[in-house]
Amino acid sequence: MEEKKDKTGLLREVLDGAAGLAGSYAATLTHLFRRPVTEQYPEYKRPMPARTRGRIILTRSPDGKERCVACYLCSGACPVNCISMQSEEGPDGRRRAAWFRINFARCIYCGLCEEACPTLALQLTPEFAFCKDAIEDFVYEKEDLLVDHGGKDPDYDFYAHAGVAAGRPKGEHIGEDEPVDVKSILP
Amino acid sequence: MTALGALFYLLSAVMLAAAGLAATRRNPIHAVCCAVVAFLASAGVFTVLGAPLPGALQVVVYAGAIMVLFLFIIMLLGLPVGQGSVPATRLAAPGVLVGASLVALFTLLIRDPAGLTPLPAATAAPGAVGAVLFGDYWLAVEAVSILLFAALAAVLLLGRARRGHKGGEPA
Amino acid sequence: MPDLIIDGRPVRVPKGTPVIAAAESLGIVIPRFCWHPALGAAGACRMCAVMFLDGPVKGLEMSCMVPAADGMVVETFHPEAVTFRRRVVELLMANHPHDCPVCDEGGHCLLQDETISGGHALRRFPGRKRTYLDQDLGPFIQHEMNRCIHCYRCARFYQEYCGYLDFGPMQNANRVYFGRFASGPLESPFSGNLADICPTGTLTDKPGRYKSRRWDCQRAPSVCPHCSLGCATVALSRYREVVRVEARENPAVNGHFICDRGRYSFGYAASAERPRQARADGVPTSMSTALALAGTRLGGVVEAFGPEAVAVVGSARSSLETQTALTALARAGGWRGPAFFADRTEQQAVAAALAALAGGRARSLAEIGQADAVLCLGVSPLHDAPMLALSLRQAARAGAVVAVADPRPATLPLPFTHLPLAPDKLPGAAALLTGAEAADAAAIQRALPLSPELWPALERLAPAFAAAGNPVLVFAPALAAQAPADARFGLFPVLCGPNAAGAALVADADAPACDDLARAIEAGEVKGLVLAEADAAALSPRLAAALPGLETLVVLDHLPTPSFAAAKVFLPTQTLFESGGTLCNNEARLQYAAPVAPPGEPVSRDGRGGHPPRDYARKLPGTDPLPAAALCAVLALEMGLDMPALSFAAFTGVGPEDVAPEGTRATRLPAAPTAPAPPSAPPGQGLVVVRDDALFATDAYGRYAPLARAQAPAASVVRLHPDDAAGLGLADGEALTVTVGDRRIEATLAVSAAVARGAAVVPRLPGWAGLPAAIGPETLRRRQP
Amino acid sequence: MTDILCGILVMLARMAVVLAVVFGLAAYMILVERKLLGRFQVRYGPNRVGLFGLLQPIADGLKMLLKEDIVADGVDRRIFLIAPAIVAGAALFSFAVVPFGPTFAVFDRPIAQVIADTDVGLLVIFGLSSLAVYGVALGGWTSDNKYSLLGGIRGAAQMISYELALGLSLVPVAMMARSLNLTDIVSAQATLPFALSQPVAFAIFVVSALAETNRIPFDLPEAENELQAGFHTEYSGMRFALFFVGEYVNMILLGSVTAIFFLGGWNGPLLPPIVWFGLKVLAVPVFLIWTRASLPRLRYDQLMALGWKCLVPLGLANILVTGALLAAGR
Repeated sequence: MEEKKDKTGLLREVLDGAAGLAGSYAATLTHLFRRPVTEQYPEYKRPMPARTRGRIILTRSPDGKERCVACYLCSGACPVNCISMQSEEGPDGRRRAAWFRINFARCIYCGLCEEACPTLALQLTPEFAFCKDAIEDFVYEKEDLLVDHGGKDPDYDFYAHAGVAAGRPKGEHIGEDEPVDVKSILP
Repeated sequence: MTALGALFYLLSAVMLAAAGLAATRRNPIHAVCCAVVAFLASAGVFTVLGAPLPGALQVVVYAGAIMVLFLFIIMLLGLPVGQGSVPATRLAAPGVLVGASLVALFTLLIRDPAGLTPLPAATAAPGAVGAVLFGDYWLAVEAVSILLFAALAAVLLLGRARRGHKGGEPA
Repeated sequence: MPDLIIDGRPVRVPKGTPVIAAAESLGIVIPRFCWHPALGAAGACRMCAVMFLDGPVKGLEMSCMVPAADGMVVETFHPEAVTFRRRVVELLMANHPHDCPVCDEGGHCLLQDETISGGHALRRFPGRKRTYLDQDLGPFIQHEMNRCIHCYRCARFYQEYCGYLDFGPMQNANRVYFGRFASGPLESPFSGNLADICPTGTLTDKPGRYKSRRWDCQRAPSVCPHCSLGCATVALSRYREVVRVEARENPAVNGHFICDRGRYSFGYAASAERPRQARADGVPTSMSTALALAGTRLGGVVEAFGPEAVAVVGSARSSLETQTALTALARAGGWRGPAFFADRTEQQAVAAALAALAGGRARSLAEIGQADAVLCLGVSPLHDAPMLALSLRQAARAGAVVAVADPRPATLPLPFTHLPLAPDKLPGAAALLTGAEAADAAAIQRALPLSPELWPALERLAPAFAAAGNPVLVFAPALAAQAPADARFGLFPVLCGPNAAGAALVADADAPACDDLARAIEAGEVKGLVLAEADAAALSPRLAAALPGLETLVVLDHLPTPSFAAAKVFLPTQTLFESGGTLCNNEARLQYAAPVAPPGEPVSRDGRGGHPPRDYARKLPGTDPLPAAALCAVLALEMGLDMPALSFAAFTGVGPEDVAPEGTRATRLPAAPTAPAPPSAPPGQGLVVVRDDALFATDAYGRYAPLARAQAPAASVVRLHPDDAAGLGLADGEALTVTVGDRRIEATLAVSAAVARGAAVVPRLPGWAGLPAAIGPETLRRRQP
Repeated sequence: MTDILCGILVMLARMAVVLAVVFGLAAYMILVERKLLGRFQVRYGPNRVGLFGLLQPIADGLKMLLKEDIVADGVDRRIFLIAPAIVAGAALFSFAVVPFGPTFAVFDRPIAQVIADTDVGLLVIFGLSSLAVYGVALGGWTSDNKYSLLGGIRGAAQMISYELALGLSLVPVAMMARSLNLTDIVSAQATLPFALSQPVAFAIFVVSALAETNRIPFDLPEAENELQAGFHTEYSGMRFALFFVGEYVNMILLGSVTAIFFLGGWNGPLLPPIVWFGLKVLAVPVFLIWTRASLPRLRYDQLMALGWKCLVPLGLANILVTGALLAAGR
């Protein structure tokens, strides 16, 4: 199959090869004088974007109450089954988590739980470096997850929109009419 | 005994021991290693005797090239490693033959008064050797090199012919 | 038989089938909210719109309202239909609250499914949402009226299908409200089904509120063990606890629904009182130790007194597998038993009732719904077998004549005739109505001389029954002899216990009953007893009293019964939810209940309400119990007995592999034994004791289910006819002291003309089991303040 | 007697100096390589241990010393233990004949800046470099691991092949210097380094020497993405370090030898001879590191083709031309 190369072809090949070699040497040489792109991590911590997917928190609504209603959507969405919980009715009639557990040793920080969360309770924070000596310590309970602020969206209040009477009576949520008087005969 | 003399005997002893081990090891790798040691020791002997050039050549050619090829072939073949040393019975006939010839040789050496006279210091400077090799013996050297080249070509040809015959890739 | 084409696929359906059902028979599920196979069409939700391309109907029509007809060509995914349905969803969502996360229906909500599949994600309607105030509908149903889409399923089920009127629609136009006139518990014993049929979260299951999402539950088909009907259920379990029981469709038995007793009595399996650890002489120990001890003790008895000194007692609540294993164990050891029934009469009665079913005379619940005359003889439908009442309701809706001849007061959600007759009068009444005797006025007066108020009713009923083409006799086993020879009559026995029929099939014809064993214990012939999933106190007070005379009592159970407390060696067993099992219902239908809950202490109790322990290396608590059948096998091994490999196929003719999903009738029924003697009038002046079930907490399992027990009346009630009350000098509502053996029970008296003369109706509770067959004034006394 | 004692002392001192310098250089050559590679790849390289990572070699050495020396099951123990020593030993022995500068006098006593000034220095270096292959081949064979064996076989074949080209590239040097003594070869380049008068030989030498050191682009015996780590897959701790140190000592040796054979040794203007020599010696490893950063690994058949079809014929032709020119010039 090999074609017989004429003299100029061979020469061209040699020159091309030499140019290719020289090109790669030149490329590395120019790199030598460039400023390294490495970030000196522990001394310099890059400010992470707010939407970076790190440690998970449970936030609170503007009135300071727990946002999480333990609806199981995050645990349903979690591809690695690292979220488990038990819902219950709280003293104020709101649905809440009796316990809420995230196993960060299993979590892959995919953010699907955050996307699934209908009350904006569960949020991923930019905090990504939280090492532990024992793997059991990565199991975070509700006490460890709950923070005292609203996270990325501090103004949202699920119970101001929901039609269920927990905290405020029927008809006083955003965009609601007065309750129907079922015994009235007025048209 | 001078220090060089002591070194000579030491190296000779190592050479003999290594050669003996090389002949009796069943594990071919071990045998090759022992042979290499023997070659190195012989190179040392040459150097001690004031002839560094043969010593260096011994290392370059035998220890450095030929035995590496041996090793290479053995590794490539993956020969099974035998146990212990070679049984005496199988080597009896050649052993007896070699022993007898050695005895005959030493007898001749000792019987012959010329064998007992000390040899003059070898002239093994590189330039002198080169002059002798390519001056006095150029014909023999060239003849040998042509012979080796012919052998090489023949081996190549034979190897190719056989592969082609087997229906492998066309030559 | 119309032929039509739906989505390019031809299908032939019975005449009158709506197109939506025809599509479903092809596996094409047309979206729907208001249509339900049991309730029929209402055309309220407009969701099932499909395009009719050809045939007698053309254009966009509701598939539930159009009966299938020849030549129809239907396209369910026609663009116009899809757009229509999408807009319907948007309209339905206009007033729907934004509360899916806190709604228990989320995850199995029809409205949610259709909203998502319709792609409705953004609210375009700018107006305000209509709201309603909710009502407290009692302990079973949570009301959240804002979520309602006005499909009318609840009202149609509650009022039309069940016949109760305290819940229904109110107001008009855009303000229609489904509820009661005032807050209060729902009266219907079938109210739990509202949670099943409501397509949104308006009516949800209150006991299961906020417990779990559907997708997190382990689900398996199960069989209801709370009466002898064997309704099909689905059990849902999560975190090692059954959290909900739902109706499963079984067209031959319960249709689509179950009663509240079957739905809310599951709590016994995860109850805190449930014994989960083996005990030796009352001291908790390991299962292996207890098994070894049981083997040693029973072996000692056998060695000292011979194998005849050991007896086995089973019960009508064990599965066929357990009953078979007990039989195999008794046979292997040469022991007495197993005894499943209180006395020989009862066993013969159940066997006779089953024997009467031979020859294709057995009727299923569904077939009762199609009967044109039903006589309940000695059966109070709502309490003995609640789902029977729903079938009777369907029969009555179709115009059937229903009569209940029973000494207990009866209420049914349908027009019926109650004949309050004492047990000894029942055979006579049955003979009149089933045509065994001529039923003219004279004969009626002769048969029931002391009940003139019943004569007109009987005179009216007798010709109706005589003219009926498809009458059914529902009877208690004690009245098996009254099964008419007339082949028109279908037969439907109602037994006591979920697997009473299985026990009658498994038991030998000459097997000892509990009373026989009690006599043997008293005589010193029996020294060791194996009591498997049976409460001696409830089964036979005489046996319970004889238990201290035993040398060894080995109890296998999962309920904290009095027998558990008396056990020398206790071995915990698994429940039907955990081990699964086959039950044989009253019509000899074998049904398999699959295991659903993993054994072990529920996570909720393990974590004491908070988060469960994080010690992942430990053994799960409460996982000792084994299936009773397995325990029998280990016990046999422990004692070196060679237990025969016995399958219940040997007794029923149906093997485990032959049990179909909708159940399979046993093919080997008992050969007709000597029918039990009909109940006779008590000697002397005593009142006949008639035991009555309540809806909740009188069945063997319900007594130990916290939720069911909470629904039981606070005080026990004794019911008497006004004449009898006057005879005893007692007035309605008086506090009574009832003497049972050497104990005194407090009760209140209820006087009603719906009680038969000469009968005292007492609750069927273990404490009352010791009452004699007839009682007098020395037993019923006014309580001294 | 005093003479002999002095001679021995001087000899020992020279050996000590050479060993210390070579080991120190080898250790820091590792650091230099890592730093340089880092910068070639626009990153920092080691900078955690000490100022600019200057203590990194010490940390590495400590780590290697303290690590467990694992001898896997199924290995030929004696050979397994010796193999790394052969690699490092052969490289170190070569420094015996390497001159670092011209002979100078202390107390009228001529002190050669070489441990053993032999007439056949070129051949000794050549021979010792050919022994290094035993370390690679035996280490690979004895590890009882198919990847190691493949690495060993590749190493043996590659080093035998390129030894020939190496030898052929040195023949013109010896011809032009008319000696095999390294000091003589350096003196012969007093006016013009052989790199300029023998460019073809220089090129062949550089390529084949690169191949002899088993470095990228000729690191087929340890090709990570095919053979894990090739012949030293099974080695750990100090024995692995010996392979490693051997490679870097080899790089320095290669620098020394290149300086002597082709770059004019210590000859140079202005600066003292030893400084010139040091600069030339260090230039070669830096070039090797640069090459490692720049070139991809060859395929095995490309390696063999380059050696046998390109370098060997070129070397033979070069000898012929050189001989002819020398004969003509005589």
